[in-house]
Amino acid sequence: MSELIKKVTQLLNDKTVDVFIGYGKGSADRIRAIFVRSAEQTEKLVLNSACTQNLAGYILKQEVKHLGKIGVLANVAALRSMLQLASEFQVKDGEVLALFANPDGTLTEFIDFHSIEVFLTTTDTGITSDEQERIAQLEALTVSERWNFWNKEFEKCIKCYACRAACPMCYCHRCTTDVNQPQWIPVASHERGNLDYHLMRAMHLAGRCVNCGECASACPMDIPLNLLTYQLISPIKTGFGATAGMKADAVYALSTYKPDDKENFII
Amino acid sequence: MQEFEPKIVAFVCNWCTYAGADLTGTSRIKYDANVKIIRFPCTGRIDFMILMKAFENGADGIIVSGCHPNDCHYSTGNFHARRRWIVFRNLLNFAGIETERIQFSWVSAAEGFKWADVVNNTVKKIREFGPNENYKKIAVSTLFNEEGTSNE
Amino acid sequence: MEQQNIYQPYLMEIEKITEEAPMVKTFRLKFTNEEEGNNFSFRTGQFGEYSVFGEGEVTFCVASPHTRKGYIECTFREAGRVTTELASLNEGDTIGFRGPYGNIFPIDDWKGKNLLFIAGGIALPPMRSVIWSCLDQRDQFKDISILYGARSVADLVYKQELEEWKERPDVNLVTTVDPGGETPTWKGDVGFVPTILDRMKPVSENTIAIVCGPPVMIKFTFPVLEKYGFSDDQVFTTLENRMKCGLGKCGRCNVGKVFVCKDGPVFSRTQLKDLPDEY
Amino acid sequence: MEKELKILKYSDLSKLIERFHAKGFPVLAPVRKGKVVEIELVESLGDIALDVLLSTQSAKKTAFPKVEKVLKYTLAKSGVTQHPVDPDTARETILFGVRPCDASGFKSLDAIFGEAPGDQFYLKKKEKTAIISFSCPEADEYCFCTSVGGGPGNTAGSDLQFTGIGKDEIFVEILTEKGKQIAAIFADLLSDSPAGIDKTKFLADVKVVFDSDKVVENTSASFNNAALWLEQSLRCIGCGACAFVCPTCACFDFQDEQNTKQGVRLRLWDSCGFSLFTLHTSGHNPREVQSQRWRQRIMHKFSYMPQQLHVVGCEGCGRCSRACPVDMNIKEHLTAIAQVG
Repeated sequence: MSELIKKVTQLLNDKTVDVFIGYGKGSADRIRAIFVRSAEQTEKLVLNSACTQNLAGYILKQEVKHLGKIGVLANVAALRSMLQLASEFQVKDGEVLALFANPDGTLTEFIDFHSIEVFLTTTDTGITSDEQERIAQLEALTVSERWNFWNKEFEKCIKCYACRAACPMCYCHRCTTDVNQPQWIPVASHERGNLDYHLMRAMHLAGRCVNCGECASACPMDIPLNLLTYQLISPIKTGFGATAGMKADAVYALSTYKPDDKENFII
Repeated sequence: MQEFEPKIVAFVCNWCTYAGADLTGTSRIKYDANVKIIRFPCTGRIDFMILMKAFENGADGIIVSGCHPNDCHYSTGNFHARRRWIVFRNLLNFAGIETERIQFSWVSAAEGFKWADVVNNTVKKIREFGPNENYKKIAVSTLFNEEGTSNE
Repeated sequence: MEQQNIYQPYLMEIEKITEEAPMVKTFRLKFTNEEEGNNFSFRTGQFGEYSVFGEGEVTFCVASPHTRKGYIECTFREAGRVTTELASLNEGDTIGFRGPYGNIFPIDDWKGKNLLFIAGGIALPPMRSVIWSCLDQRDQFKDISILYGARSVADLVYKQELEEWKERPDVNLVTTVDPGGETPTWKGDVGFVPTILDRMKPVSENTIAIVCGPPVMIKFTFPVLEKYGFSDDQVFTTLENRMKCGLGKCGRCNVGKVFVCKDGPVFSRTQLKDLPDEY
Repeated sequence: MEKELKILKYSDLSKLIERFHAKGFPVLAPVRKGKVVEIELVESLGDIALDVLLSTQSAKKTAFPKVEKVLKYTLAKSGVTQHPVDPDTARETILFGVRPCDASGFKSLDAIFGEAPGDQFYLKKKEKTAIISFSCPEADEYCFCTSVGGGPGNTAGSDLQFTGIGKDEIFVEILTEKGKQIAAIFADLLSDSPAGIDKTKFLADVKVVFDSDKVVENTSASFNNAALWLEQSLRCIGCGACAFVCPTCACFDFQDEQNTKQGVRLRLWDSCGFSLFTLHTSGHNPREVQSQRWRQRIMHKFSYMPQQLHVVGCEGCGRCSRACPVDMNIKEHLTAIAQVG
């Protein structure tokens, strides 16, 4: 903790970064993102097990960018978000400085994408066993049982778009949902609108999702949205050998192909 | 009760399957009339949202068909499409939508007989599956017919 | 009787379509239900919500003057979702119209004064309603001047009416196009509206200026008016914000404590200065 | 009307729901669904989550649903035909077990939709809803009703209010004519209240944290204080969660949906937090960045609504703060605004 404060103070003092995005104390027992812009503000930094939010989403926010060079306290998901964003030409190498807090309290500083790539090769980036189990449970159901499950979940959706706003990969200036010539996804949060929206979002995140879980934790109606995209991680990995957010120069799995891609359903 | 006649929409590539379907016709091969063909420049252009829309607008089944691998008019469109279909089928299945309702196939301009087979088999399969009830419940017409406004 | 469904439009038939400029059309609309048409009235400055069924609604001022009954006209540029669809319609097609909404130009207060209309581009339509209303009771006003500018000659709308106004001895019409937008046969001025206005040396005494146009034009026109002594009470404009309901409920056109749809769209510059810069 | 005070036994509460159903009144009440609490139709008292602090969404959806049909039409070669949509098809319904802030939240909506010309879709539904609110025995750190003129036992907007006193008894306040009619359904279960019951003893202690008048005054003066709004909204990600769970947010959108033969126009919830909310077709956006949109949300509730409609558009329920994915705590921000200048 003191390590972090010391480091961020130094980064701000020698102007390596102008703003450092870290965690601070929030309401009640919550943790929130804070934007540290001076050495005095570093006192507000907090680091504990509740610090799970993927802060990489903020590095693309217009008003944060205006503050100057960004440093960010990145967890594994945030590091992967950065690489994925890099592969989609949203961040340039060296543009954002990332600090990673090791379990032993030390800090690892990443100033370029290469070091993140190397670091991630020895890091567990998979989804949790709990999440795996939930997916397995759903997969064990019949198709119509799954339809009913999702129907019930989507019924709760109020289309507040918190999932989209919280997702570091949902950075489009105009989301497909908001494209209205023609209006492809119904804006209404009725069954059809919700089904369309969530399937569209899952499909657009297939091969890009870095399993940070922000969508599900942002959802005020507690819809397990992350399962939709998590479920696609494994077929994309086994089928095409691709995992999102591991290489800064990766080619998006769904914008490329291999002549011998395996399938068993095309006649 | 009237017997269920499946409505099938076929999204086909202009260069292979469309020509193939044409050949089926000019060869006077008979096939089920349940299918409505929509021509696309390439299977690579067939977005998954177009397929979702077909269901919403009352399709009981969908056929997506294009050039055999390596035969794409634009070299690689069908390869790209194939990848997306693999992922999309996974997603549909996980979301509880019967993937059997979408038949993907490669039909070349010379395969008039194959096109007739694809259509006939799909119609037969969908006939067994029955109407796409899940989607009928959420169609615009359902919204239109719903009684007034409630506060429940 | 209390209106049950305030969001239900009148059905209107497109009686006549006029091509004004590239992408700009004028529709003359008549009520499909004659009785509704007879009961309908509006005042200059008001607007309505025009619907294309299946696409949604779009807001325009009523471009015809309130002194002419039996029909309404709207002029629009093909730009967004609804206007694109609107532009594809033909004479005889049905659209919806909700209105009239909003406040009015205080024409009655202007009687006995000089009027100076300053419009740019597609902003002439909301102005046209006022101009005709005043011309239809010409004896009530003193000098009427119109300064109208567009990007190019082709972009000038209501070309026929411009001719008509030019011919009239009781109207002083100045038309201008942006530098580079002129054609070899162009007889009008060349230059931006504020520049031409400066050259016109408008007299502020007993004059009302009505300004409408794109935000940049307005931004540079106000100082010129100030220079010639126009006070804030002498300058009027009509605002446009994104709207959905037109009735001060949906929240979209909210600027400060006013709703453009309900408390506007016509504002004097005095009122405008009271509002935060969010339009 | 003069309010009437009665006592009801806890054990009789389930009979109330039974009697409402017997009279043909559907009952809407908070129901626990996993981590969220929704306001839904209930069968019996067992379904109702009376112990929860607040439902996840506010009760506004009972009169202002998230999707509502306002128009329907058929399309033919000969043209468009409109079919009337009757705004008045809702049944008389009882909204049971909501909190005082939910009940009083309707006064903002009443002001917005009731202003001429009245929106009958909302008004009719509201008119047909009788509200039985339960005062709050506890509160959490997000609650600030007392700072905006409400309170854990605020009776504004309720037709009946129940307050648990002791283990077995409920203190019943009959507040309106509508409340009296509802109370008549279970009049035999009510006994006269002994004089001198002080319900405040049984209510949560919600501290006043800021002066609402000061917020109203300061918001108007702080419009151009860009630094303030930016500082508060830096972590705002621009979703609509706050507006959609809010009991007083009423901004909406219209969308048409149609197939080849028929179509509907729907009225949907919208939020001033979305970047597209005010975007003009020309590409010009009066509120371009998130801090301006955050300012709009606060200003609308605390400056514009008091000026236009003479109500403060906030009930202090704190739902927006609880729902916010990035922990934008409105209570904290309003306190900061109250202290400006």
